[in-house]
Amino acid sequence: MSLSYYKQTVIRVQTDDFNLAAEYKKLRDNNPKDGAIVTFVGLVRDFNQSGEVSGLFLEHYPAMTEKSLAEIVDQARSRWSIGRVTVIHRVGQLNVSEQIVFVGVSSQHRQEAFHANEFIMDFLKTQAPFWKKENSKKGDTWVQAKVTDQYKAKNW
Amino acid sequence: MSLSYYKQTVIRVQTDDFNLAAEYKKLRDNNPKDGAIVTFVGLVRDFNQSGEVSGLFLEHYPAMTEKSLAEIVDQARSRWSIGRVTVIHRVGQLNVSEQIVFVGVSSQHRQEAFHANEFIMDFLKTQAPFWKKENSKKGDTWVQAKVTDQYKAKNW
Amino acid sequence: MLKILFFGQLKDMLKTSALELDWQQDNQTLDTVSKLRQYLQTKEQGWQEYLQVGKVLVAVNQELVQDEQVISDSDEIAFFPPVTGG
Amino acid sequence: MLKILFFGQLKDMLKTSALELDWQQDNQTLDTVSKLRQYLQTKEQGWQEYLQVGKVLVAVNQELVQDEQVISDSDEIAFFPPVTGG
Repeated sequence: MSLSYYKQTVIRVQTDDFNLAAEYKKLRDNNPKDGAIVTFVGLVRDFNQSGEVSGLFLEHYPAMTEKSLAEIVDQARSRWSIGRVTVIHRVGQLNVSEQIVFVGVSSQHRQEAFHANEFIMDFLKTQAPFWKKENSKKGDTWVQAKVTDQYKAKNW
Repeated sequence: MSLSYYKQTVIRVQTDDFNLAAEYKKLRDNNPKDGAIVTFVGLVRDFNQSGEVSGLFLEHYPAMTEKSLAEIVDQARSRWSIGRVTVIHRVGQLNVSEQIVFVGVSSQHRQEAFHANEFIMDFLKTQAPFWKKENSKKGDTWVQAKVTDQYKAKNW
Repeated sequence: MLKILFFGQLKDMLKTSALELDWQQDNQTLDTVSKLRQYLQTKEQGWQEYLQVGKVLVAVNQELVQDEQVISDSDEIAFFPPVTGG
Repeated sequence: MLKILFFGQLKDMLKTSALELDWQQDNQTLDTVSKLRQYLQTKEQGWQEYLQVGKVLVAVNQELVQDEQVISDSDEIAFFPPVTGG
Protein backbone atom coordinates (compact mmCIF):
# COMPACT_ATOMS: atom_id res chain seq x y z
CA MET A 1 0.00 0.00 0.00
CA SER A 2 1.57 3.29 -1.07
CA LEU A 3 1.64 6.38 1.10
CA SER A 4 -0.39 8.31 -1.46
CA TYR A 5 -3.14 5.70 -1.24
CA TYR A 6 -3.02 5.77 2.51
CA LYS A 7 -3.29 9.58 2.53
CA GLN A 8 -5.87 9.63 -0.26
CA THR A 9 -8.21 12.63 -0.66
CA VAL A 10 -11.41 12.30 -2.67
CA ILE A 11 -13.48 15.39 -3.55
CA ARG A 12 -16.74 15.15 -5.48
CA VAL A 13 -19.39 17.72 -6.40
CA GLN A 14 -22.43 16.09 -7.96
CA THR A 15 -26.18 16.21 -8.47
CA ASP A 16 -26.53 12.49 -7.68
CA ASP A 17 -27.09 11.17 -4.20
CA PHE A 18 -24.25 9.38 -2.40
CA ASN A 19 -24.18 6.15 -0.43
CA LEU A 20 -22.75 6.27 3.10
CA ALA A 21 -21.93 2.55 3.17
CA ALA A 22 -19.97 2.73 -0.09
CA GLU A 23 -18.03 5.79 1.09
CA TYR A 24 -17.30 4.20 4.46
CA LYS A 25 -16.01 1.08 2.71
CA LYS A 26 -13.55 3.17 0.69
CA LEU A 27 -12.26 4.79 3.88
CA ARG A 28 -11.92 1.44 5.65
CA ASP A 29 -10.77 -1.19 3.12
CA ASN A 30 -7.07 -2.13 3.19
CA ASN A 31 -6.44 0.47 5.87
CA PRO A 32 -5.25 -1.49 8.94
CA LYS A 33 -3.22 1.45 10.32
CA ASP A 34 -6.28 3.58 11.02
CA GLY A 35 -8.34 2.75 14.10
CA ALA A 36 -10.94 5.50 13.74
CA ILE A 37 -13.39 6.62 11.05
CA VAL A 38 -15.65 9.63 11.59
CA THR A 39 -18.37 10.46 9.10
CA PHE A 40 -20.61 13.50 8.89
CA VAL A 41 -23.75 13.75 6.79
CA GLY A 42 -25.73 16.98 6.40
CA LEU A 43 -29.41 16.58 5.50
CA VAL A 44 -32.18 18.91 4.30
CA ARG A 45 -34.27 19.84 7.36
CA ASP A 46 -38.00 20.51 7.10
CA PHE A 47 -37.70 23.78 9.01
CA ASN A 48 -35.19 26.57 8.56
CA GLN A 49 -34.87 30.34 7.96
CA SER A 50 -38.01 30.54 5.82
CA GLY A 51 -40.08 28.45 8.25
CA GLU A 52 -41.44 25.20 6.87
CA VAL A 53 -39.21 24.12 4.01
CA SER A 54 -40.26 21.80 1.19
CA GLY A 55 -36.85 21.58 -0.47
CA LEU A 56 -33.88 23.60 -1.55
CA PHE A 57 -31.80 24.44 -4.59
CA LEU A 58 -28.02 24.41 -4.31
CA GLU A 59 -26.10 26.69 -6.64
CA HIS A 60 -22.31 26.67 -6.83
CA TYR A 61 -19.35 28.18 -8.68
CA PRO A 62 -18.22 25.15 -10.68
CA ALA A 63 -14.70 26.27 -11.56
CA MET A 64 -13.92 27.02 -7.91
CA THR A 65 -15.83 24.44 -5.89
CA GLU A 66 -13.55 21.40 -5.98
CA LYS A 67 -10.44 23.55 -5.70
CA SER A 68 -11.84 25.23 -2.60
CA LEU A 69 -12.76 21.90 -0.96
CA ALA A 70 -9.33 20.45 -1.75
CA GLU A 71 -7.67 23.44 -0.09
CA ILE A 72 -9.78 22.99 3.03
CA VAL A 73 -8.74 19.33 3.22
CA ASP A 74 -5.09 20.36 2.79
CA GLN A 75 -5.47 22.77 5.68
CA ALA A 76 -6.91 19.96 7.82
CA ARG A 77 -4.01 17.68 6.84
CA SER A 78 -1.51 20.35 7.89
CA ARG A 79 -3.10 20.46 11.35
CA TRP A 80 -3.82 16.81 12.10
CA SER A 81 -2.31 13.47 11.28
CA ILE A 82 -5.16 11.92 9.33
CA GLY A 83 -5.41 9.11 6.79
CA ARG A 84 -8.07 9.14 4.08
CA VAL A 85 -10.50 12.00 3.53
CA THR A 86 -13.60 12.11 1.35
CA VAL A 87 -15.75 15.19 0.79
CA ILE A 88 -18.89 14.98 -1.35
CA HIS A 89 -21.23 17.93 -1.86
CA ARG A 90 -24.42 17.79 -3.88
CA VAL A 91 -25.78 20.61 -6.05
CA GLY A 92 -29.12 21.24 -7.75
CA GLN A 93 -32.62 20.55 -6.43
CA LEU A 94 -32.97 18.57 -3.17
CA ASN A 95 -36.01 17.52 -1.16
CA VAL A 96 -36.52 17.43 2.61
CA SER A 97 -34.49 14.65 4.30
CA GLU A 98 -32.19 14.26 1.31
CA GLN A 99 -28.45 14.09 1.86
CA ILE A 100 -26.52 17.30 1.05
CA VAL A 101 -22.96 16.76 2.14
CA PHE A 102 -20.67 13.92 3.26
CA VAL A 103 -17.34 14.27 5.03
CA GLY A 104 -15.42 11.13 6.02
CA VAL A 105 -12.04 11.05 7.75
CA SER A 106 -9.92 8.11 8.92
CA SER A 107 -7.03 8.37 11.37
CA GLN A 108 -4.93 6.22 13.65
CA HIS A 109 -6.49 7.69 16.79
CA ARG A 110 -9.98 9.05 17.22
CA GLN A 111 -9.36 12.67 18.21
CA GLU A 112 -7.70 13.59 14.89
CA ALA A 113 -10.60 12.22 12.81
CA PHE A 114 -13.19 14.00 14.97
CA HIS A 115 -11.44 17.35 14.87
CA ALA A 116 -10.43 17.26 11.20
CA ASN A 117 -13.97 16.33 10.18
CA GLU A 118 -15.55 19.17 12.18
CA PHE A 119 -12.88 21.60 10.90
CA ILE A 120 -13.60 20.64 7.28
CA MET A 121 -17.32 21.23 7.81
CA ASP A 122 -16.74 24.56 9.56
CA PHE A 123 -14.54 25.81 6.71
CA LEU A 124 -16.78 24.37 4.01
CA LYS A 125 -19.62 26.38 5.58
CA THR A 126 -17.72 29.66 5.33
CA GLN A 127 -15.37 29.26 2.34
CA ALA A 128 -16.71 26.84 -0.25
CA PRO A 129 -18.78 28.55 -2.98
CA PHE A 130 -22.24 27.07 -2.46
CA TRP A 131 -25.49 28.99 -2.02
CA LYS A 132 -28.81 27.56 -0.87
CA LYS A 133 -32.21 28.79 -1.97
CA GLU A 134 -35.05 27.39 0.15
CA ASN A 135 -38.44 26.45 -1.29
CA SER A 136 -41.41 27.17 0.98
CA LYS A 137 -45.05 28.23 0.75
CA LYS A 138 -43.82 31.83 0.70
CA GLY A 139 -41.82 31.12 -2.45
CA ASP A 140 -38.08 30.73 -2.91
CA THR A 141 -35.72 32.52 -0.54
CA TRP A 142 -31.93 32.66 -0.51
CA VAL A 143 -30.53 31.36 2.78
CA GLN A 144 -28.58 34.02 4.69
CA ALA A 145 -25.16 33.09 6.09
CA LYS A 146 -25.05 32.67 9.87
CA VAL A 147 -22.65 34.73 11.96
CA THR A 148 -22.24 31.71 14.26
CA ASP A 149 -20.68 29.83 11.33
CA GLN A 150 -18.11 32.60 10.95
CA TYR A 151 -17.24 32.30 14.64
CA LYS A 152 -16.87 28.52 14.45
CA ALA A 153 -14.41 28.76 11.57
CA LYS A 154 -12.44 31.52 13.31
CA ASN A 155 -12.14 29.54 16.54
CA TRP A 156 -9.94 26.82 15.05
CA MET B 1 -43.71 10.98 15.73
CA SER B 2 -43.46 10.97 19.51
CA LEU B 3 -40.80 12.85 21.43
CA SER B 4 -39.48 9.59 22.87
CA TYR B 5 -38.89 8.25 19.36
CA TYR B 6 -37.22 11.47 18.32
CA LYS B 7 -34.93 11.36 21.35
CA GLN B 8 -34.37 7.62 21.08
CA THR B 9 -31.28 6.01 22.64
CA VAL B 10 -30.14 2.55 21.52
CA ILE B 11 -27.40 0.70 23.43
CA ARG B 12 -26.14 -2.71 22.34
CA VAL B 13 -23.31 -4.93 23.55
CA GLN B 14 -22.80 -7.91 21.29
CA THR B 15 -20.34 -10.42 19.83
CA ASP B 16 -21.80 -9.97 16.33
CA ASP B 17 -20.53 -7.39 13.88
CA PHE B 18 -22.68 -4.32 13.14
CA ASN B 19 -23.60 -2.67 9.86
CA LEU B 20 -22.93 1.06 9.52
CA ALA B 21 -25.52 1.55 6.77
CA ALA B 22 -28.27 -0.08 8.83
CA GLU B 23 -27.40 1.99 11.90
CA TYR B 24 -27.24 5.19 9.88
CA LYS B 25 -30.67 4.41 8.40
CA LYS B 26 -32.15 4.11 11.91
CA LEU B 27 -30.70 7.49 12.85
CA ARG B 28 -31.99 9.13 9.67
CA ASP B 29 -35.39 7.65 8.77
CA ASN B 30 -38.46 9.76 9.67
CA ASN B 31 -36.23 12.34 11.29
CA PRO B 32 -36.74 15.55 9.25
CA LYS B 33 -35.90 17.83 12.21
CA ASP B 34 -32.26 16.74 12.37
CA GLY B 35 -29.89 18.15 9.78
CA ALA B 36 -26.72 16.44 11.00
CA ILE B 37 -25.62 12.85 11.63
CA VAL B 38 -22.14 12.08 12.94
CA THR B 39 -20.92 8.49 13.17
CA PHE B 40 -17.78 7.10 14.75
CA VAL B 41 -16.41 3.61 14.16
CA GLY B 42 -13.44 2.22 16.08
CA LEU B 43 -11.50 -0.56 14.35
CA VAL B 44 -8.84 -3.09 15.39
CA ARG B 45 -5.47 -1.68 14.26
CA ASP B 46 -2.62 -3.94 13.21
CA PHE B 47 -0.15 -2.17 15.48
CA ASN B 48 -0.56 -1.14 19.09
CA GLN B 49 1.01 -1.44 22.56
CA SER B 50 2.34 -4.96 21.96
CA GLY B 51 3.72 -4.09 18.51
CA GLU B 52 2.26 -6.02 15.62
CA VAL B 53 -1.19 -7.17 16.63
CA SER B 54 -3.04 -10.12 15.07
CA GLY B 55 -6.29 -9.59 16.96
CA LEU B 56 -7.76 -8.87 20.35
CA PHE B 57 -10.12 -10.24 22.93
CA LEU B 58 -12.64 -7.91 24.55
CA GLU B 59 -13.79 -8.78 28.04
CA HIS B 60 -16.53 -6.83 29.81
CA TYR B 61 -18.61 -6.74 33.01
CA PRO B 62 -21.98 -7.79 31.61
CA ALA B 63 -24.22 -6.56 34.42
CA MET B 64 -22.67 -3.09 34.28
CA THR B 65 -21.83 -2.48 30.63
CA GLU B 66 -25.13 -1.32 29.15
CA LYS B 67 -25.99 0.65 32.29
CA SER B 68 -22.68 2.46 32.09
CA LEU B 69 -23.11 3.30 28.38
CA ALA B 70 -26.66 4.54 28.99
CA GLU B 71 -25.40 6.85 31.73
CA ILE B 72 -22.74 8.27 29.42
CA VAL B 73 -25.41 8.99 26.78
CA ASP B 74 -27.58 10.65 29.45
CA GLN B 75 -24.65 12.89 30.38
CA ALA B 76 -24.23 13.84 26.72
CA ARG B 77 -27.96 14.61 26.45
CA SER B 78 -27.74 16.89 29.48
CA ARG B 79 -24.99 18.91 27.78
CA TRP B 80 -26.14 19.09 24.16
CA SER B 81 -29.44 19.21 22.34
CA ILE B 82 -29.21 16.00 20.35
CA GLY B 83 -31.75 13.73 18.67
CA ARG B 84 -31.12 10.01 18.33
CA VAL B 85 -28.11 8.22 19.78
CA THR B 86 -26.89 4.69 19.12
CA VAL B 87 -23.94 3.05 20.89
CA ILE B 88 -22.85 -0.47 19.93
CA HIS B 89 -19.82 -2.17 21.47
CA ARG B 90 -18.60 -5.61 20.53
CA VAL B 91 -17.09 -8.13 22.94
CA GLY B 92 -15.21 -11.40 22.45
CA GLN B 93 -12.54 -12.25 19.87
CA LEU B 94 -11.90 -9.73 17.05
CA ASN B 95 -9.43 -9.76 14.16
CA VAL B 96 -7.40 -6.89 12.69
CA SER B 97 -9.59 -4.38 10.78
CA GLU B 98 -12.77 -5.61 12.43
CA GLN B 99 -15.21 -3.07 13.83
CA ILE B 100 -15.15 -2.67 17.63
CA VAL B 101 -17.45 0.21 18.48
CA PHE B 102 -20.08 2.38 16.81
CA VAL B 103 -21.40 5.71 18.07
CA GLY B 104 -24.01 7.57 16.03
CA VAL B 105 -25.61 10.88 16.97
CA SER B 106 -28.18 13.01 15.13
CA SER B 107 -28.93 16.64 15.91
CA GLN B 108 -30.53 19.70 14.38
CA HIS B 109 -27.20 21.45 13.89
CA ARG B 110 -23.82 19.87 13.31
CA GLN B 111 -21.80 21.07 16.29
CA GLU B 112 -23.96 19.24 18.84
CA ALA B 113 -23.66 15.89 17.03
CA PHE B 114 -19.87 16.27 16.65
CA HIS B 115 -19.28 17.18 20.27
CA ALA B 116 -21.72 14.69 21.80
CA ASN B 117 -20.24 11.87 19.72
CA GLU B 118 -16.67 12.67 20.75
CA PHE B 119 -17.76 13.11 24.39
CA ILE B 120 -19.45 9.69 24.39
CA MET B 121 -16.28 8.07 23.01
CA ASP B 122 -14.05 9.87 25.52
CA PHE B 123 -16.20 8.72 28.44
CA LEU B 124 -16.67 5.22 27.05
CA LYS B 125 -12.87 4.97 26.95
CA THR B 126 -12.49 5.84 30.64
CA GLN B 127 -15.71 4.66 32.31
CA ALA B 128 -17.32 1.74 30.49
CA PRO B 129 -16.18 -1.66 31.81
CA PHE B 130 -14.36 -3.16 28.82
CA TRP B 131 -10.83 -4.59 28.81
CA LYS B 132 -8.79 -5.47 25.76
CA LYS B 133 -6.24 -8.28 25.56
CA GLU B 134 -4.07 -8.07 22.44
CA ASN B 135 -2.88 -11.15 20.55
CA SER B 136 0.62 -10.89 19.10
CA LYS B 137 3.63 -13.11 18.42
CA LYS B 138 4.74 -12.44 21.99
CA GLY B 139 1.52 -13.96 23.30
CA ASP B 140 -1.51 -12.28 24.80
CA THR B 141 -1.09 -8.99 26.63
CA TRP B 142 -3.63 -6.86 28.45
CA VAL B 143 -3.81 -3.36 27.02
CA GLN B 144 -2.83 -0.68 29.53
CA ALA B 145 -5.08 2.37 29.90
CA LYS B 146 -3.66 5.58 28.41
CA VAL B 147 -3.23 8.66 30.59
CA THR B 148 -4.14 10.78 27.54
CA ASP B 149 -7.59 9.20 27.58
CA GLN B 150 -8.04 10.33 31.19
CA TYR B 151 -7.12 13.89 30.19
CA LYS B 152 -9.54 13.91 27.26
CA ALA B 153 -12.43 12.87 29.46
CA LYS B 154 -11.50 15.42 32.13
CA ASN B 155 -11.30 18.25 29.62
CA TRP B 156 -15.03 18.23 28.81
CA MET C 1 -10.86 41.54 -20.92
CA LEU C 2 -11.83 40.88 -17.31
CA LYS C 3 -14.37 38.11 -16.87
CA ILE C 4 -16.77 39.04 -14.05
CA LEU C 5 -19.13 36.53 -12.43
CA PHE C 6 -21.93 36.91 -9.88
CA PHE C 7 -23.53 34.12 -7.85
CA GLY C 8 -26.37 33.44 -5.44
CA GLN C 9 -28.63 36.23 -4.28
CA LEU C 10 -26.22 38.82 -5.70
CA LYS C 11 -26.79 37.49 -9.21
CA ASP C 12 -30.55 37.96 -8.72
CA MET C 13 -30.17 41.47 -7.32
CA LEU C 14 -27.83 42.59 -10.11
CA LYS C 15 -29.99 40.78 -12.68
CA THR C 16 -26.90 39.37 -14.39
CA SER C 17 -24.62 36.39 -13.82
CA ALA C 18 -21.65 37.38 -15.97
CA LEU C 19 -20.16 40.27 -17.86
CA GLU C 20 -16.94 41.15 -19.63
CA LEU C 21 -15.13 44.38 -19.10
CA ASP C 22 -12.05 46.06 -20.60
CA TRP C 23 -9.20 46.15 -18.10
CA GLN C 24 -8.57 49.73 -19.21
CA GLN C 25 -11.49 52.06 -18.58
CA ASP C 26 -11.14 55.65 -19.92
CA ASN C 27 -8.67 57.19 -17.55
CA GLN C 28 -7.76 54.21 -15.33
CA THR C 29 -6.64 50.58 -15.21
CA LEU C 30 -8.86 48.30 -13.08
CA ASP C 31 -5.82 46.64 -11.54
CA THR C 32 -7.15 45.91 -8.06
CA VAL C 33 -10.36 44.36 -6.79
CA SER C 34 -11.07 47.63 -5.06
CA LYS C 35 -10.90 49.66 -8.28
CA LEU C 36 -13.02 47.15 -10.16
CA ARG C 37 -15.60 47.12 -7.41
CA GLN C 38 -15.83 50.91 -7.34
CA TYR C 39 -16.16 51.02 -11.12
CA LEU C 40 -18.96 48.43 -11.06
CA GLN C 41 -20.73 50.27 -8.25
CA THR C 42 -21.30 53.28 -10.55
CA LYS C 43 -22.47 51.15 -13.47
CA GLU C 44 -26.16 50.59 -12.62
CA GLN C 45 -28.82 51.83 -10.26
CA GLY C 46 -28.52 50.00 -6.91
CA TRP C 47 -25.14 48.42 -7.55
CA GLN C 48 -23.53 50.93 -5.18
CA GLU C 49 -25.25 49.21 -2.28
CA TYR C 50 -25.24 45.61 -3.49
CA LEU C 51 -21.47 45.54 -4.05
CA GLN C 52 -20.41 47.17 -0.78
CA VAL C 53 -17.22 45.99 0.90
CA GLY C 54 -18.16 43.53 3.64
CA LYS C 55 -21.41 42.50 1.97
CA VAL C 56 -19.84 40.35 -0.71
CA LEU C 57 -16.92 37.96 -0.99
CA VAL C 58 -14.52 38.16 -3.93
CA ALA C 59 -12.56 35.41 -5.66
CA VAL C 60 -9.88 36.08 -8.25
CA ASN C 61 -9.15 33.08 -10.45
CA GLN C 62 -11.19 30.93 -8.04
CA GLU C 63 -9.30 31.95 -4.88
CA LEU C 64 -10.89 34.02 -2.11
CA VAL C 65 -9.07 37.38 -1.88
CA GLN C 66 -9.21 40.71 -0.07
CA ASP C 67 -10.16 44.05 -1.59
CA GLU C 68 -6.52 45.10 -2.11
CA GLN C 69 -5.85 42.10 -4.39
CA VAL C 70 -4.09 43.02 -7.64
CA ILE C 71 -5.84 41.86 -10.82
CA SER C 72 -4.61 41.44 -14.38
CA ASP C 73 -6.24 41.53 -17.75
CA SER C 74 -7.92 38.16 -18.49
CA ASP C 75 -8.46 37.35 -14.79
CA GLU C 76 -11.75 35.82 -13.69
CA ILE C 77 -13.26 37.83 -10.83
CA ALA C 78 -16.28 36.50 -8.98
CA PHE C 79 -18.44 38.46 -6.53
CA PHE C 80 -20.84 36.57 -4.30
CA PRO C 81 -22.69 36.72 -0.98
CA PRO C 82 -21.37 34.86 2.09
CA VAL C 83 -21.59 31.16 1.24
CA THR C 84 -24.29 28.88 2.65
CA GLY C 85 -23.39 25.33 1.63
CA GLY C 86 -23.04 22.28 3.84
CA MET D 1 -22.86 -12.17 51.75
CA LEU D 2 -20.86 -9.71 49.70
CA LYS D 3 -20.40 -10.75 46.08
CA ILE D 4 -16.92 -9.74 44.89
CA LEU D 5 -15.90 -9.71 41.21
CA PHE D 6 -12.56 -9.15 39.48
CA PHE D 7 -12.05 -8.33 35.80
CA GLY D 8 -9.34 -7.88 33.19
CA GLN D 9 -5.71 -8.17 34.13
CA LEU D 10 -6.59 -8.00 37.83
CA LYS D 11 -8.55 -11.26 37.52
CA ASP D 12 -5.45 -12.94 36.07
CA MET D 13 -3.15 -11.55 38.76
CA LEU D 14 -5.44 -12.56 41.61
CA LYS D 15 -6.12 -15.90 39.89
CA THR D 16 -9.83 -15.62 40.66
CA SER D 17 -12.78 -13.88 39.02
CA ALA D 18 -15.31 -14.02 41.86
CA LEU D 19 -15.63 -14.79 45.52
CA GLU D 20 -18.21 -14.46 48.26
CA LEU D 21 -17.48 -13.03 51.65
CA ASP D 22 -19.37 -12.58 54.91
CA TRP D 23 -20.18 -8.92 55.50
CA GLN D 24 -19.17 -9.50 59.14
CA GLN D 25 -15.57 -10.58 59.58
CA ASP D 26 -14.49 -11.50 63.14
CA ASN D 27 -14.25 -8.16 64.86
CA GLN D 28 -15.47 -5.80 62.07
CA THR D 29 -18.20 -5.08 59.50
CA LEU D 30 -16.93 -4.54 55.95
CA ASP D 31 -19.25 -1.59 55.47
CA THR D 32 -17.10 0.59 53.19
CA VAL D 33 -15.12 -0.14 50.04
CA SER D 34 -12.03 0.93 51.93
CA LYS D 35 -12.53 -1.66 54.69
CA LEU D 36 -13.30 -4.41 52.19
CA ARG D 37 -10.25 -3.54 50.16
CA GLN D 38 -7.97 -3.61 53.20
CA TYR D 39 -9.43 -6.91 54.30
CA LEU D 40 -8.86 -8.44 50.82
CA GLN D 41 -5.32 -7.09 50.70
CA THR D 42 -4.33 -9.30 53.66
CA LYS D 43 -6.05 -12.38 52.24
CA GLU D 44 -3.40 -13.72 49.85
CA GLN D 45 0.24 -13.23 48.94
CA GLY D 46 0.57 -10.28 46.53
CA TRP D 47 -2.95 -8.92 46.94
CA GLN D 48 -1.59 -6.06 49.04
CA GLU D 49 0.01 -4.61 45.94
CA TYR D 50 -2.54 -5.62 43.30
CA LEU D 51 -5.46 -3.99 45.12
CA GLN D 52 -3.78 -0.68 45.99
CA VAL D 53 -5.88 2.49 45.93
CA GLY D 54 -5.32 4.25 42.59
CA LYS D 55 -4.39 1.05 40.77
CA VAL D 56 -7.91 -0.32 40.49
CA LEU D 57 -11.38 1.06 39.92
CA VAL D 58 -14.29 -0.07 42.07
CA ALA D 59 -17.97 -0.43 41.21
CA VAL D 60 -20.67 -1.11 43.79
CA ASN D 61 -23.82 -2.55 42.27
CA GLN D 62 -22.48 -1.67 38.82
CA GLU D 63 -21.77 2.00 39.57
CA LEU D 64 -18.26 3.44 39.74
CA VAL D 65 -17.57 4.65 43.30
CA GLN D 66 -14.82 6.09 45.47
CA ASP D 67 -13.04 4.29 48.29
CA GLU D 68 -15.24 5.88 50.99
CA GLN D 69 -18.41 4.37 49.48
CA VAL D 70 -20.63 2.62 52.05
CA ILE D 71 -21.50 -1.00 51.26
CA SER D 72 -24.23 -3.26 52.55
CA ASP D 73 -24.60 -6.97 52.91
CA SER D 74 -25.62 -8.53 49.55
CA ASP D 75 -23.98 -5.75 47.50
CA GLU D 76 -22.02 -6.67 44.39
CA ILE D 77 -18.55 -5.13 44.50
CA ALA D 78 -16.30 -5.26 41.43
CA PHE D 79 -12.60 -4.42 41.33
CA PHE D 80 -10.94 -3.88 37.97
CA PRO D 81 -8.04 -2.13 36.22
CA PRO D 82 -8.60 1.13 34.33
CA VAL D 83 -10.87 0.31 31.40
CA THR D 84 -9.59 -0.04 27.82
CA GLY D 85 -12.65 -0.40 25.59
CA GLY D 86 -13.55 1.60 22.52
